[in-house]
Amino acid sequence: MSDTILQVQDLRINFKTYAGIVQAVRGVNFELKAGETLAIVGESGSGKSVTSNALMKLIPQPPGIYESGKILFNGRDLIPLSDKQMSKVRGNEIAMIFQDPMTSLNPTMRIGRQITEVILQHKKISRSEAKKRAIELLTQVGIPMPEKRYKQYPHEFSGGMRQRVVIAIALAADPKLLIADEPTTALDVTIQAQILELMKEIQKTSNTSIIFITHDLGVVANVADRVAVMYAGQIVEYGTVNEIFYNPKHPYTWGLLGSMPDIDSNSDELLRTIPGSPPDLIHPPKGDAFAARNEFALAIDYEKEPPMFQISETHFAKTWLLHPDAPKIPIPEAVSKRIEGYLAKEDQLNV
Amino acid sequence: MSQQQFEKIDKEMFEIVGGKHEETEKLADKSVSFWKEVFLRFSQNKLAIFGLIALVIIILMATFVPMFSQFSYREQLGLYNTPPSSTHWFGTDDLGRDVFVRVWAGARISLFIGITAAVIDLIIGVLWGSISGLAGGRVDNIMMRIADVLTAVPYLLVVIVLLVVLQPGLVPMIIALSITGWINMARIVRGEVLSIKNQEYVLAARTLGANTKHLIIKHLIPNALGAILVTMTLTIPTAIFTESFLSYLGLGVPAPTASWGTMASEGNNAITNAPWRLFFPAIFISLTIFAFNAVGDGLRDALDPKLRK
Amino acid sequence: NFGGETSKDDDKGKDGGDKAKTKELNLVIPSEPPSMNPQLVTDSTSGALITSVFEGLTRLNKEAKAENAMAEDIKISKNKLTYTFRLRDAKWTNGDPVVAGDFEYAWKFALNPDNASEYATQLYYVKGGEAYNKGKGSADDVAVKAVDEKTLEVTLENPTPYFLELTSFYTYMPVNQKVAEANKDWSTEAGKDYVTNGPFTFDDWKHDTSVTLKKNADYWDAATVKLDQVNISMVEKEAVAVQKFKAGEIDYLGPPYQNVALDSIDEFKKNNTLNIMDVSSVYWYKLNTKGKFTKNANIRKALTLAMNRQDLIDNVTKGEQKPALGMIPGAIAGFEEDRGYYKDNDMEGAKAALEAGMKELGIKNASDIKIAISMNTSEAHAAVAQFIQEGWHKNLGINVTIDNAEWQVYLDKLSKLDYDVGRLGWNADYRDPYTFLEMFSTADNGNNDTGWENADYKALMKKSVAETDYEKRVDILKEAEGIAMKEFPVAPIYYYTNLSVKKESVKDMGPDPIANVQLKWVDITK
Amino acid sequence: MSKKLLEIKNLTQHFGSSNNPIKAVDGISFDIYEGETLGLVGESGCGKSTTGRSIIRLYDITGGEVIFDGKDVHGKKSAKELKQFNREMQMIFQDPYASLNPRMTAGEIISESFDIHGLYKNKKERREKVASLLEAVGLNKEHANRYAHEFSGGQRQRIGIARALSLNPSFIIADEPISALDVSIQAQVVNLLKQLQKEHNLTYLFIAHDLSMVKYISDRIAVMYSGKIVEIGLADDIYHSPVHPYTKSLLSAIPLPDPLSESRRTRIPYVHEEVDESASFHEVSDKHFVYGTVATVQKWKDTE
Amino acid sequence: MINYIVKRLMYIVLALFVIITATFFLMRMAPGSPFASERNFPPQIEERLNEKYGLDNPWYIQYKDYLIDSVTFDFGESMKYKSRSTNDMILEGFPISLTLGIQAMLIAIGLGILLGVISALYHNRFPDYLSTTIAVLGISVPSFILAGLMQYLLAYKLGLFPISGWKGFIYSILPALAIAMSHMGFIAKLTRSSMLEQNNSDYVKMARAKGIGKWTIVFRHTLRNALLPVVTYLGPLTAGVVTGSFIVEQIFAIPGLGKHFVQSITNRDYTVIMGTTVFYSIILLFAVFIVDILYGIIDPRIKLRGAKK
Ligand SMILES: Nc1ncnc2c1ncn2[C@@H]1O[C@H](COP(=O)(O)OP(=O)(O)OP(=O)(O)O)[C@@H](O)[C@H]1O
Ligand SMILES: Nc1ncnc2c1ncn2[C@@H]1O[C@H](COP(=O)(O)OP(=O)(O)OP(=O)(O)O)[C@@H](O)[C@H]1O
Ligand SMILES: [Mg+2]
Ligand SMILES: [Mg+2]
Repeated sequence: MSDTILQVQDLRINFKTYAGIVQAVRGVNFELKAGETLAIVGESGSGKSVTSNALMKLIPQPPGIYESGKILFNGRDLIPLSDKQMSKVRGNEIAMIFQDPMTSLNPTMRIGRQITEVILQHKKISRSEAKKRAIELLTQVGIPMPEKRYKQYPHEFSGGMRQRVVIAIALAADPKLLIADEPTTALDVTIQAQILELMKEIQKTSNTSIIFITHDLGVVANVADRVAVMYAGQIVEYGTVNEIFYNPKHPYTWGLLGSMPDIDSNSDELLRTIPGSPPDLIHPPKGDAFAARNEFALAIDYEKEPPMFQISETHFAKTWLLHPDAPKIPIPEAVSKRIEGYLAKEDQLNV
Repeated sequence: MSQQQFEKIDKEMFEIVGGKHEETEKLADKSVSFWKEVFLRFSQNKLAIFGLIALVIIILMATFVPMFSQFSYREQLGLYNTPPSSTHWFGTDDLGRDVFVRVWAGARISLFIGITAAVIDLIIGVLWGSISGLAGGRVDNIMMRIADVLTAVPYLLVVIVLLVVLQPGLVPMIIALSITGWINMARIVRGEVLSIKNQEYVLAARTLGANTKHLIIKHLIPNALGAILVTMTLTIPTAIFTESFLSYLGLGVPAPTASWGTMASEGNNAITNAPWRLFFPAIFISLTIFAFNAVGDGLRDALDPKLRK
Repeated sequence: NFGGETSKDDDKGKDGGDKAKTKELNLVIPSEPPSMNPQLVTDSTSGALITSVFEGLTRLNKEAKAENAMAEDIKISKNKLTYTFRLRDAKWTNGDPVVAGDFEYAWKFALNPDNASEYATQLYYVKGGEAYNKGKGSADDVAVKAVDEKTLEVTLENPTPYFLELTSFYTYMPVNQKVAEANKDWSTEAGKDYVTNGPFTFDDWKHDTSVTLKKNADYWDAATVKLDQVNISMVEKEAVAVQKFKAGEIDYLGPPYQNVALDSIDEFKKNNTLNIMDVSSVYWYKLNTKGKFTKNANIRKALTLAMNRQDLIDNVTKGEQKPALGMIPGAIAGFEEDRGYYKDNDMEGAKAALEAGMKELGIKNASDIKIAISMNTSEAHAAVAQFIQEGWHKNLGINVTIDNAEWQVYLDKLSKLDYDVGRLGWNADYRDPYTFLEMFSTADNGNNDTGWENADYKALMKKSVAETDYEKRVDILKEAEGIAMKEFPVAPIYYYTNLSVKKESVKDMGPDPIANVQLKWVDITK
Repeated sequence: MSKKLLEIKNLTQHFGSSNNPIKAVDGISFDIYEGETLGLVGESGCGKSTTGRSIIRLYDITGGEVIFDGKDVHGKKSAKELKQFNREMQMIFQDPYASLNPRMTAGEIISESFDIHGLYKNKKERREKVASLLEAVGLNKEHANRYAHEFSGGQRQRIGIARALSLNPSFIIADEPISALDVSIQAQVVNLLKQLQKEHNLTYLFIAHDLSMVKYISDRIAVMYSGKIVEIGLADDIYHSPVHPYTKSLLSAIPLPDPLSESRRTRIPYVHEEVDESASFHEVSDKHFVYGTVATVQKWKDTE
Repeated sequence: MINYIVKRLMYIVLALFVIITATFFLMRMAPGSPFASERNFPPQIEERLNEKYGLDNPWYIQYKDYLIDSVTFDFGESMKYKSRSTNDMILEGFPISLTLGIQAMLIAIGLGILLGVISALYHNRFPDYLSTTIAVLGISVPSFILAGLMQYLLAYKLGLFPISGWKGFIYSILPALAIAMSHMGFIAKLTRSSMLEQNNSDYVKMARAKGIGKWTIVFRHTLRNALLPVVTYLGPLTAGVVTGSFIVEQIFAIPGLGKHFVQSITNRDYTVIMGTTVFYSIILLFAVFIVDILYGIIDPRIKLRGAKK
């Protein structure tokens, strides 16, 4: 659990559109160690999917442009690789689970074939062996009667089963890195839980690293070792899962944690929201992109982009509030109360 | 925290001023509207622009050449089958008429026929296809079988009977072209509609109480426009060639009026002794159709919402 | 499925090896022969084939004169009504002798109304023929009788000077009674039941594809027949036939073996290979004497005069046709000289006639006159029509439109007098001027189509039938022609020519004076 | 208790051939009272959307009855009655991207119903109405001229809501209106729905996966499994004293934004037990019904 | 499924009935008779002819006869080609047209799809422009011009192919090309359009993420899905092509079925008109039917939709 498998350095990705250049990812840095799970959360449109697609070099060019940055996978930079070279990496070393199981599977190809396809592509084994492996995978992801299911088409599967097939495909070639882009959004919680358990188990057995993108903070809490919070194309807070959930520093993270209802929330109160809408990435605002929606915005937020402040060895946040000269703002009550609640429950259990 | 180096920043800068979130809801100054984007996309497609320019030139030539030329399209000059020269740019034909003028006089007929037929086919075909696709079930089955029947009944026979009823000319020609021309369009539109009609925005409109007409006009047609355009650009050549066939049968514009289709089919027999009589009408037919296609493709791409962003 | 066996001799490369000994002729015809039954044939393509494989009592020689063929000897009665033919010893291809009964059977077959032969009229000259065919008489009353195996006796309705020529015509050819009665579909396929008695056998018939004729070794005059085999394929497009000719795939091009395409005439003229021959056919515009404007004889005259026929021929039809200044072609004996009814391209005369006509009709402005030229759909006719249209429009100032229709529709229009000016061609069935004039004798003659009738004309036509002396008949008919050419029910345009090209090596294939091409005479030299 | 607005009796919706049907909805019955929110949760593919769509007549139902405001929804109707019905009942769709026609502006989308129902023919009046609807959902009137693709997901969903509101309905079916949105936007949308409910006394059928959201917004909750409603009751009852094992399994799987407790979570797996013909609803406590046979319900209650 | 097939067969029978009826009445309305000629023969003979072919009966008897003929597939003898049976004419011509048609379809589909795929893969880049140009040329040069040109240049001038006839494979190349080109163009355009749509779909992205090469994705994944609209178009097209092209068969003197469709009408050869029309209709109706079934095979989801209701 120590060697770094992935290093992303100053990744910038733009899209050329008729309205102008969309700066979808604006200087993203992070690292991932073997066997570790990084969760990326953030506003929709904040560049989560673009970042993850970029790791696989799946950004369509045009209109996408790899403006700058490095993606070091096992020390090798992926950006200059050709499509041919990349196809040896894709599916084999880095695999991806897409958001929408309904459309990610080819509707006119049998499930089995869609799985064996990736095995045959990367492993030198016979068809029958590939089939054996595929059925094994189907069993592994918990699909009953895999022999029968092997011959069926995607539309004969329920959403949850389809999502599991997509996961089976991603796992088929034993990748070192698994990127999961909102893999459970369309699923109900029981199936979601099954899938999360499955992913964790696989991670344990084959020491796979996972990048997990989701909106659901509950899921993040469940799977992540580390969390990156993205806003407007940048990582605004980065830390271990406990640091982010129990000691959040960025006002956007506060907003996120605050807007979730709780099983115990009072139905008569309105939920807390982050007011306003995300910035236009064609003309990103000067200074802190979040400033306009931040009730604690400082004057400097409108002038100058904040640097990444380091809070602990593993915890970073990109907000001027962490500047020594800035006023000390406590975590807003709604969030802190909830954290206290959790921690209190924890203490009780520990006693 | 201490290991980080900060440049000097004014203390005042660290005053809390709060958010200005109302402003984020405001419009970005330059919001690109759908149609503007379509236009931008279209104008960046070189082929499409080329097509548009070619079409404009052809239409201008068709309008003005016959008006200002020193020859008329029917005048027999006594120079039979002479090759292109400085006085007769495209040569003369078997009756000693100037091919250049005839090509542009023919352009009028052919363009008119092509475009009118395309528009009529468009209207019938799109309506037929979308009603059939939208209604589904038995209505669909019956409407499509009607299309099959019209394809199967011998067209030539229909035209012959039409000739009995109608005097030759442009109008009967258009009628004849419209009898079967739309079927292809209807089939293709139906296919599109079948997939569009289950889109959520169509369902949404239905929950609002939208009737068939509303659905077709507001939702189905705009979203099937790409396929419609492609098919329409293919209707035009079909119409131009069917025109020559119908004229040959006596339903079209009577001689000596020229059209590209009739000139080309007559020229086809003179391929050895007067190739220019085939070459010029044929090249302009191809060019026009190419131009229509380029424009159609350009529009198709520009209108495709999936290709956008 | 590629129709023919590939192993079979190709059309090309007939110069090679053993082919040099067998003489093969390659030809094309424009379409599938609609019928190969001599009594049912109506078209010239089938007719040409029939004439090659069958033989009648007589056969036309190279000068188109009837010569004895199946008949060895012919006796004609004094009153020129009874013909007695003695048959020579000839065999059918199945070995049966050709007997007089075969003729009687064939002729009566044609006349039998049940068989609905469209050319049965050709046999109306035989006494009782018309009555039987029209259902008013019986077969036994038809005056054709096989007196014995070798003697055929025929009695005619009227003395018919050209009867012997008629007996060479395909409707008069015999068929093998035994075979035909045994298999009524004997003529639908080549093969064992297609029994012939002519210079060639009908060896192979691939429908819509080709026909092969082989020399008939048992033919009585086999010594004269030089060709061993004739391969005839069906090519509908004239332009394609020309290409095949130029590529050497076929040896002869010209009716009835396809036409020399208009657009290639210049080229063949230039290299002097085009054979041009006058034939007894005329291309004319019928004028509807009941039409809104064309009912006026002066208008009709104006239209007839205001045509530049020579220009038309030189530049549009190109086949060195002769401007028609009368109704009867120069190829008919006695009509070689111009009769002087009007001049070609006589604009002065035309304008004067137009003036007169307008006065009679009470029309002020020439442009008020609207005339439609009707024709059946064809590029060649359209070219002629456009030429004349422009001429009338330019010189007479009248409004002329062209109205083309499909053949069937067009014929319908003509017979319903639903037209102003309509084109038609007419060729002689037999070499006699009567054939060009007869149709105008009454308005309801099925071939008249103009509504024109003239008592004097009618009387002259009657008179001519009774006259047996050719010279005298010519005079009578000229007089009749003169009457018609004052009132112009038709505007003659040109007399056809027969255009053909052939390979150097092909001999004696030139059409005879009535434009028949008989394969019997043809030879190939190396 | 307020009056029943919607009564669903033994609603059945089958797809596919009649001899081997897909039983998307397999005989469900429930009522919705005026002014309340009924949450509908369940496994994906269990027939939630189908239920919603059958209620609003997007499908011709296979069997059963849907009675809205005392009238049979699926009965024969004149065009006028139909329109009246459409004005009363509306739907918000799951996918904010797919449910807006990409070739229409927000204004056109919202005013589409006016064209259909011939309302607000006056241009100015119409513009004002559109503006007020936009404002009601937290957008402003400048947005009317933008095309769908120019909005963010949350904004799009708000347009969908404005469209549903444009006819002043009394009942709205919200089919997973928030699934595709991020947390803060989810909150915006849910707040908006609550607020509108208060202002207009709306009744909702709220379909969702996210149980904390459902709990938050609903008065009562129905749990669906494989085409059947297996448990229905007041939100608190369902959450705090679930009876049906599927409900229990569902509740045990809700992830919390609390890493420490998540690391200890134990999920109760659900094994489907076939119930026989005698299965029916049993009231286990006030307004709390569970579907099963007498024996099974008793067994479930005992294991509680 | 069986239910569906039975239902469709009933519609086919119904459609056939309508086609026969319409053709019958059109035939009767068209002026001219099968026996018309320049030279009139006595009315008695015409009566006889009419009697022989049953044309003297009142229209309803004739109509009934045609219906019976069609049911029993016995159309009787041609009125123009004496004593040849209509069935024989069809049976002799059809295998030839079929051979040629299949060849042409193979070329059209193969090349068309290839061009379409290239266009879509290199969208708005040079290969796209090139294949679009080829496709549009195919569409805009009608088969009669193309056939004439190829015959003149490739066969006559260069001697690479025989000029005309039907004696072996080599004879079929040029005509097959001439028939194929315009269909190829249309198929290419349809393929391009639907491939573009597929290329933006998620499963293509997924396939790329699996590390599968561009072309493999095309042939294994996208093509099949993109072919649906093409298949719609292919149904009626195949029916048309395998029953022969009049113009191309005429130019290359091929004894196919195509000319009977036209000549029977110009000759008013009633029996052949009816025979060919019924024959073509059956092929067309079944082709459309097969396409609908194929749809379900190509796209397994469609069974659900087709069976609905
Ligand atoms: N092909 C493209 N062309 C232009 N802009 C694009 C393209 N793809 C993404 N973008 C823009 O990049 C930005 C980031 O998008 P991205 O899909 O990464 O968001 P996300 O964080 O994944 O959001 P969500 O949670 O909604 O999936 C968005 O503003 C989007 O509009
Ligand atoms: N039009 C249709 N034709 C055939 N089957 C259908 C159709 N619509 C839905 N189904 C089937 O009916 C079942 C219920 O579908 P439904 O969409 O109602 O589920 P859901 O509960 O809304 O699921 P999700 O939470 O994934 O949206 C599914 O098995 C689905 O495959
Ligand atoms: Mg995303
Ligand atoms: Mg749903």
